[in-house]
Order: sequence, then structure tokens, then C-alpha cells
Amino acid sequence: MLSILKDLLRYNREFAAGAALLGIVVAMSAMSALAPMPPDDVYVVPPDLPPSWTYLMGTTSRGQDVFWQLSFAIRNTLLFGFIVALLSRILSLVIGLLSGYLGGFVDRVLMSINDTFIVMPLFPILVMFYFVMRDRMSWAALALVMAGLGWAYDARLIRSIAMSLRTRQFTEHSVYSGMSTRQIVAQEHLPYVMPIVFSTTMNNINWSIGLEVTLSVLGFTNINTPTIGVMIYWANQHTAMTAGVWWWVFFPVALVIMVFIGLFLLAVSMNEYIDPRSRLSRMRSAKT
Amino acid sequence: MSPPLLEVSNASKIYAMGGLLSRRRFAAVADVSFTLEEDRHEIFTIIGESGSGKTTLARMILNIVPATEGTIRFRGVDLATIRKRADRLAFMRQVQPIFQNPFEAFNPLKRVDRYLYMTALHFTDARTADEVRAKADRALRQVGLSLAEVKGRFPHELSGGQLQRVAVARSLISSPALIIADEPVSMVDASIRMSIVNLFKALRDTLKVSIIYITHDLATAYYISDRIIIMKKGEVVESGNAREVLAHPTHPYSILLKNSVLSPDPSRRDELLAPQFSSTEKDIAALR
Amino acid sequence: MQSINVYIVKRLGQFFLVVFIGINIVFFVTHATPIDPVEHSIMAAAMFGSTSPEAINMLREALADLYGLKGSLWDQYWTFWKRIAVADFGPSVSSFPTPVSTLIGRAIPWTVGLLLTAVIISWVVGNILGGLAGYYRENRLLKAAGVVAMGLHPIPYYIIAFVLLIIFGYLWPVLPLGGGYQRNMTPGWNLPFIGSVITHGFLPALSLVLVGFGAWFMGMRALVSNIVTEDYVVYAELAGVDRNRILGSYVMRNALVPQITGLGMSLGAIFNGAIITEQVFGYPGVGTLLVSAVHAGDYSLVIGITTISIIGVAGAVLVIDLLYPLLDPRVKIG
Amino acid sequence: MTAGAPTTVGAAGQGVAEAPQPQPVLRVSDLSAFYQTHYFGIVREVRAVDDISLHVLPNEIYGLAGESSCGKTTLIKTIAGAIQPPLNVVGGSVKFDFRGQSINVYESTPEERNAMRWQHLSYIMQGSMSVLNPVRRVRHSFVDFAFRHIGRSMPDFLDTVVGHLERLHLRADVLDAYPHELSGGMRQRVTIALATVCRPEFIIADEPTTALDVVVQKGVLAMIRGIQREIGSSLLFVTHDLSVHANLADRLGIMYAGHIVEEGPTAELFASPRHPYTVHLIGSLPRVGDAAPKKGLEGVPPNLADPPPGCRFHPRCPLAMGICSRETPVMEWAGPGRRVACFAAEKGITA
Repeated sequence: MLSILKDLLRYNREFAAGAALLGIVVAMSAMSALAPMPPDDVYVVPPDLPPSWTYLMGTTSRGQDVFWQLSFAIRNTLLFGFIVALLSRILSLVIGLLSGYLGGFVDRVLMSINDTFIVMPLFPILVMFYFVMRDRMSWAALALVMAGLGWAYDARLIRSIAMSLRTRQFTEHSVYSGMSTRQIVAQEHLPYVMPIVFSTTMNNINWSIGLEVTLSVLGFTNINTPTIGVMIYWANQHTAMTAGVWWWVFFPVALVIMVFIGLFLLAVSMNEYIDPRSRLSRMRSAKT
Repeated sequence: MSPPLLEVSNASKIYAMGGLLSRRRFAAVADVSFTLEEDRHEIFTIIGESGSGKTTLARMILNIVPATEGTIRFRGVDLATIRKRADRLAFMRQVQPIFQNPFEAFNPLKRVDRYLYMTALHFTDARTADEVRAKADRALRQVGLSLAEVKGRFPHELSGGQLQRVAVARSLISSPALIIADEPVSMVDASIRMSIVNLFKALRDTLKVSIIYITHDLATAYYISDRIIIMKKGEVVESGNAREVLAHPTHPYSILLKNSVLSPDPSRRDELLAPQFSSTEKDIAALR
Repeated sequence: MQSINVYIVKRLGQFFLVVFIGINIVFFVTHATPIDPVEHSIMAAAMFGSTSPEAINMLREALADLYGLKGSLWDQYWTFWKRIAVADFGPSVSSFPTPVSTLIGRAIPWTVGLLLTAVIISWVVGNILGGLAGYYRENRLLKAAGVVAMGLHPIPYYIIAFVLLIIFGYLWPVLPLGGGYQRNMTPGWNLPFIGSVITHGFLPALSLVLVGFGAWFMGMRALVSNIVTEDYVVYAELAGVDRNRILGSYVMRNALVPQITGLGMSLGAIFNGAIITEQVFGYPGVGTLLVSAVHAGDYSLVIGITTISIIGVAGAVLVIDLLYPLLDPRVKIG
Repeated sequence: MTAGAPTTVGAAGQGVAEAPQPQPVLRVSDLSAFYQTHYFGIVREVRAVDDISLHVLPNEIYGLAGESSCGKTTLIKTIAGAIQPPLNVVGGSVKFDFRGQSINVYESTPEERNAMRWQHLSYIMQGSMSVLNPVRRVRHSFVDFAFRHIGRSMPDFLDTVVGHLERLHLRADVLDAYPHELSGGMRQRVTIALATVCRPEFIIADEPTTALDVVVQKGVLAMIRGIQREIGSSLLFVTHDLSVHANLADRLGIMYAGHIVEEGPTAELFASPRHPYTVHLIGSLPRVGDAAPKKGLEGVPPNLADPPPGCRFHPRCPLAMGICSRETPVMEWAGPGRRVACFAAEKGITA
């Protein structure tokens, strides 16, 4: 796995670009540890200052330093995306593998439910969820709900791989080598599923961050935990664009776009790596 | 009197096909019976075209597909009663498969020798790494290879013939009484094919293993078989001593099959232009 | 022929399953709320100034039905379904006493129009350019389009809309922001009005099209670069069949099949995008209505919009699923 | 030095007394085509077709035999002008001569090549399952492939197609079927009909019967040969199955690791193979009624990215001599119509 990453980094331009973008973003979030003030404090610096050497990204109308504020926001946003992806990965792996291995009736039932969640319009449901939760809506509750809603598409992908692996001859060969089901799944099949899990994780993080930003900007989350969305929310509340405080909006938007493109590039390059056709052709040309 | 090695009595595999309302029954294997004796080591060949049910029958004997009617007994044990993992391991120790496509029988992401070690670990008394390696090496030497040639290699680093030899070696590690080989040479190159076929002969004569050889190729069947059955659409149409049946088939289908085999003899090429093989209605029926 | 019926029955079953599960989610989420929805709504209604006792009672009645304060949970559940079956969500709290269904009915044409325009444009343009890019790999213009698509695809609807808003609202204000048409106009089939609708819908539609274009472009390009290695394409090339014909009847025609499936599968997400975008530009569709309903604390309206959205999206997916056999003759077998 | 002195190309007929040799339809000269790839920074070159010369006469069936990944599929792709990077032609030429109208495949424009396709040169591919467009009716394939060559009005054209289908015992209604609605044998006959409807001078067939059952295979081969004789075209037939070649080919070329190692009239090649590889292949063919012990060949086919020096067969050859690992044997005339590339065969030693 490590050597694959090294190869990708060296020879795949998309992967390298994605890794570089994410590197910047992660470095920014790491800066939050060095922040001279807690994120919730307001009016600690003079408000509405444009970017300068003292205040790298300027200051907000609420008297916050955009740079340090952004470091907390991006940290929370990344963490949010990561946790949603992690939780929904567990769901999609379990459901996808189960459906694929067991087949038959179980598969049909699980996939009907799965398809239901794929076409369900999630945004109104999330809004409704906030609506009834109101002030009890927290960052963690939102993460849980989104993980519960965001597994379906990837479960379908994993299922299709599990199904094809089940019928491969080497699976039977492993059975007759005395391996247990657990050994076969963990040692023979998991290597095939891992790359797709990796690439869907990237896309899932994108998806959850996108929705989180949207909900936060509308004020439908806890507006006291700084995230990228919450920063834009406050900027909008203070009509930052009309007031000419463009840096309050520009830096969060630019940074979050870097996240989206960076993660997507990683997913795409990984997808290309795992595409059976391109891998097959590589193997064929190596053999002929 | 000890029970026979393998006793297939009136075994059938019937699938229900079709949609919600109309259910058709389709017999992949219909009422097949034959017996392999314990100490008459032989190559028993099942001949058939695609759709004849020969592969389904092989999978029934391997206890991968359950018989829907009739029984299959191995050394007196009804395969339908083998459920617990310990029983299944005991059965697999005595009955081992060899698959058609050597490139498919090994996981392309895993090293080839791993299958040998796993088999030795689960089916023999070898416990230490050295013992396991010794077992693998001994088996490989029985097929004309050695561990040194195979160790640490991935499937794409070996040729089809080598891989098929490794597959045979792996099946020998547990000293089975019965080997079931499904088209083991159809994907192997012509120049190497006969050495694999000869290998089966040698296993029968020196290691005293009975072999069920499944093929569509009458020529290799004639070359190595002791007894054969010919299957068509799930049913056995003719059976008996291999040389006699193939030299003088009596069932119309067996005769058609034999006449369809192209002779590797250019002097008889005008047979291809003979009327019965270019324009009669019978031929068209066969083509469908 | 038998199996095509089986296919239709299966798709219908899936439609009812989506509606059933969706409405159950709506029911259980609204019933798990820690605050008393009825009194909360009454308070909100009082804030909007309609305090006549009859009106309050009527409101209380409808809300009690919807949020289930009458009878056992099973009774509440049953009443809820009965109300939904006739699309009767009671009066709106924020626009009392207009019924919720009327408000939604007014908003739906805007949303459907926006969605339909954006989906058709992005699907058609994305697929055609993506197909061309997959087939003519070396074309520079198409390669550039690929880079644009790759940059646009991962960015969520909200951010794209927000960036467009900043560009065309503050940096280069040439297009109207907010509303579906100019305020002082009366709706009608006349040129100035239609022109106003188009200029007002341009930015929301553009942001939907940009995101959608990226997705369809990337998907189609990947599909095509796989399909060109299929035997039937190679064979047609060997036969010297006209390249445009190969691209149209062989490559694109086959790629269309999974792209239609993809359209059905992503309709829910596109709908999400549409209502988010509407809100950014203040477009008078379902999305803006939903957000204002939340801010106004209008329970009936939120439930109504969510329910109608679920049924609407499931219905649209059903229509696409039923069109699918026209494109893929092999469905008859499976 | 050689068994038969090298002579000019056309002089290799069965007898000088017969009518003068007709002009070959296909002439491949010193053709080399390599897969040149750069993966993860590593450049590799797979020499799948290496310095091959052959010709095919009018109305002749030329059989090409060889094991998997010996380069035979690459060779016919190169001959058909259907190559794409990473496969590149690095030397030699492919010339067709269709009744006076000649074309040099790698010196012509794409338009010229396209004009030749299907009218003069057609193809029957392996795997009839996937060569027809799955979402369109069979009729459209005939229209797309052949209409521009046959011309005439659409109803006339379809009449021609229906008449042609009858020769292959296919009813007119297959035109309205989708490919998945036909059986494997019918589909393969449809592709044969498709490849022959324009009565091309040259047909390339790549393992067309490999996926078929034996009973069906014999019928399909009979039809291919019947229709080839009827329209008088040349056929380049590729398969690994020597039994098929024995029944179909007029002349046979044996490929090993990117080279043609032996060539000759099929009957003579089977009767007296010269190259040790051919000797082995023919000697080890199992037959019903023959239980005499047969041997397999030791060793493995070479990796074409890194072939052994000298004769590529020498590591597996029972007759290998010192020179075999140093020099590459060239194809030399070895009797009337026959060529072989082997130092031992030159000296008259046989396996």
C-alpha cells in the first residue's frame, strides 16, 4: 500500500496535485494549535482591517483575526467530514459486503433499502431535522445523522465488488486451501475493496463538508462552533461583501474549494489506479 | 465390506427459473449415477459440451452445490450431512479440486506460494514454518517444480503451465484420495498441455489418487481415461470403458460428438466440405 | 414480454418503498422533537398577528392532527397518512390562513422549471462534450473542457452559487439577483415578462448547470474511454464505418444507457442542489419557501415541503426508470 | 549453406510446369511491430512482431498457428492496419493488391484505408458475443458496414443481404433481432455473413470458432470454407488449434515468440515438419484412437520484453547447438514452397 502511494505521488500528476492542496489545508488546520486566542472570543483585535503583515488575512467585523479563526474553522470542518466519512464507511462496508456475499433474498432487501436512500432528497430531511432539534442541534448530532444518510451509494459499489469476488475462482481455491471465511474476506478480498473504500471516503468527505457548509451558512447548525460554513454565515450576517470586507469571505471560500478539489483529485487518481481495465491492460502489456 | 470411495446415486440439480408468475424447472444435472471404488485408482472422465451439466456435477461432488435429488456419498458419508467446519475440512482433506483457468485460480494480488502454505497448515500436521515449507517443496517436486522456483512469486510472474502445476501440487499436499479436475488443460498452451495430462497419469499410477477429469476434448480423454461418461443436457447418454466407448460410440449424440472432432490430419480435410456438414437441416439444428 | 412487466412492477415497488420510508422518516423525526410543536406554532402564528380565537382553534386542530396529539401513536400515524393522501397539510402559520398546499403549489412551477432547464442543459451538454472528449482524446479544446469539468465537479452547489453571487452581484453586477421576475411586472405570456424570467433564472440555472456539467462530463468521458475498447467498436472501426457514425450509434448510444441510470440515481442530489441554489438567489421556488418556513417556525409548511419533495423526486425517478427499457433492449431479458 | 538455394519470392510454387504463380494479394515484408510503453517511469518494449515476411495468394487459405502471446493477434492487427499506441510499427511494410488496385497500409491515408475496408478487406473476430452493437438491431450493422460499398437503393440492398444470409442458413428475421436474442452459433454466422456480404478479396479470421462447442465449430468452419470458395477470396485464418488448420488451411505458418519459424503447404508441414517446435507440436497432438505416450515441451515461452539471445526457441530446444544462443536463424527456403528458421534443420538434423 505504501509503495502504491509512493508510485502515485511520483508518477500521477493528479495525485500529486491533490496531495499538495490537501497538504496546505492540513497545515492550516494544524496552525489552530498555535492560535494566541480561543476561537469564541470576539472583539480581541481591531475590526474590519484588510490583510496586512500583522493580520495576514485581515480581521472580521466581529473583531476576530481571520487567519486564526480560519485555522479553527478548517480544523472543525475537516474533522466533521472525516467523522461522517468514517461512520458511514462502517455502514457501507458492512451492508455492501453482507449484501454481496449473502446474495439472494438478503441482497434484494438490502439493495431496495439502499436504492431508497440513494434517491431520497436528503437536504429537506436535514433541514427538518434541524427544525425539530433547534438549539439542541450540535455538531456531533449532525455528523451522526449525515453518516446515517450518506452510506447508500458507496454500499452499492462495495456490494458489486464483493459479488464479483465471490464468484472468482481463487475464492474457491482459497476455500479448498482450508481458509476460513474470515481469512478469505480479510486477506483475499479486502485488498480489492480497500482502494474503492479509499476513493469513496474522499468523495464522502466532500459530500458531507459541502452539506455542512450549506446548512451552516443558512444558520441551521450550532453557529457558535466555528466551521467554514459558520464563518461565512457570520460574514453574511454582517453583510461583509457589501461592506467591502471581502477577505472575510474570500479566504474561507478559497480554502474550502482547495479541500474539495484536493480530495477529488485523490479520489480520481485512485479510481484510475483501481479501474480493472487500466490495470488489466498494464498487466497484459507486462506479460505479452 | 468398506463403502466405495465415491457413490453418486440418482443425483439431480434442478433450478427454478423465470419470473414471479411463470416458474420453469431446469435440470442442470438429471439423475446421474456412478461409483468409484476405493482401491481401483482410476481416471474417470466426464465428457460434455457447454450446458451439458458437467461442471455442475463436478461442483456437486465437491460439495459446493447441493444435490436437489438423489445422494452423493464419499466413503459412505452423505455430502448433505457435512455442515460443520471440522467435517468440511475433513472432507476437503480427501477431495481436492483443480480449476480450469490457472490465472484465475490464484489471487493476482497475492503470492502463489501462500496457497501451498495455507493448505499445509490446515490439512497436515505441519506446524512450524520449516515443516510447512518442506511439505510445499515435496508437493512441488512431485509435479516437477521446486519451492525455490515458486517462492515469493506473484501469479503474473509465472506461465500458465507453471501455475497449473502449482495448482496440482497444492491439491496434493493433503494427500487426497480424489482429485476433481475441471478442464485443467483447456487454457494451457499446446506445447505444455501433454505434460500436464501426463502428470495426471503419473499421479494415478504412483500416488494412487483417483481423478475425475472433466473435459470437452475427446482426444485427451481417450489418451488418459480409464472410464468415461458422456453427458448431454444434464443426462448421461453413454458410459463405460473409455477406449471402447470412444472407439465405438453407440448413442446418436456420442456418435455426433465423435464425428465432429476435427482430425489433425490434412489428408482428411475434404470431410469438412462433405454435404452433411455444409447444408443439411440437421446441421442447422445442431448449430442452434 | 412477461419480463418487461416484471421490470415495471419492480420499479413501481421501489417507488412506493421510497415514498413509504421517506414519509416514515418525516413522521418519526417530527414526533421525536423535544419541543411541543403545536404550542410553538401557535406562538409563531400569534407573532404574525392572526389571533382570532376561531383561527387559533382551526390551527390547533390541524396541527394536532399533523403532529399527533390525538389518540395513540398508531392513531397519530394513521391520521398523518390520511392527511398526506389528500395533500392536506392544513393552513400555513407564517402566511395564515393560506393552506400549505397552495403555497407549495405556487412555488413548485419555479422549482420544476429551474430543475428541468438545468438538468436538460447540463445532461445534454455534459454528455455530448464528455463523449467527444472520450473519443477524440487528443483534442486540445476538449482537454481544456476536461480540466474545467474536473475543477467544477467536486464543488458543492452552495459554494458555486455563492461564488456566482459574489461575481455577478458585487464585482460585475449585470444580472438581477433575487426573485423570479421583476417586481413591478404582472405575470403573463408576453415578451418582457418571459425575458425577465430568463434573466432572473439565469444565475440559479447557471450554477446548477456548472456543477451538473462537471459530473456528466467526467462520467461520460470515463464511460466512452472504456467503450471504445469494446469489441463492437473496434470491429466497426475495422469495417471503416464513418467515425461520426461510430461515435453516435455505437459509442454514445451505449454510454447513454448507464448515464440514464445515473440520472435517476442522482436526481435526489440534484434536487438538493436546486433548493440550495434557489435560497442563495432568493428564487421563489420550493427551496426558498423551505428556508423561510424554517426561519418562521412554520411546522406545517416544513412537513409539507419535505413530503412533497420526497414524492416528487421518487416520481421523477420512476419516470426515468420506465423510460430506460426504450434505450436498452436487454432489459426484456433480465 | 542452405537446403534449397534462396530464390525470388514468386518461384515457390508446387511445380514450374504449372501456370505461372498469380500475384499475391497480401505481401508482408520484414514487418516489425512493438508495444512501447512508459508505465511509472519505466520504458519497456515488447517485441510482439519481429521481422516477419509472408504472402498470401488469391483464393488461398493461409493458416497462422501459435500459442497464446506469441504475437499472432498482434501480427494480424498490424496487417489490418488496426493498431494504436502503445503498439507501433517500427519497420517493414504491408501491401495489398486487390485485382490491380494496390495499397501500402502504412504509407496510405486513413481515407484510403477506410475505402479499402470491408469492400476488399474484411474481418471475422473472436468472440461473436461482443462484436455486434448490443443496443441496435442486426440490420443496422449490415447497413453501417456494407451499404456504402454495395450502393443501390435500401430495399435492393436489404434483398442482397437477405439472399446472402440464406447461404449461411439464416432467415431474414435475424435482421430484426438484437444480438442477445441469437444463440452463439447463429451470432457467429451473422458475423460471417457480415464479413462476406461485400464479397471482399481478403478476409482475416481471428480464432472465429474457439469459443464454440465442437459440434457447432465443425459446421461454422464448413460454412467459412464454403463461402470462401464461392466468392474466391483469400483467407488469413488464425488459431492456436492445429486440428482446425489441418482441416482448413492451404498453407500454414507457425509462430513462436514473435517470429514465424516455419511455413509450408499444410499437408507437407504435417507430414514432415522441419523446425523442432513444429515437430513437437504436431507430434504431441492427441487423437481419438491413439494412446501412444506423448510428451510435453519443457520450459516456458520467453518473455517478449526480454527475449533470449539468438534463436528464441533454443532454451527449450532438444537440438540446441552452440550457434543457436548466439545468432538468430533467418527464414530460409527449405524445399518447394517451404521455409524454416533453424540452424539444425538447415543441416538436415530433425528432432
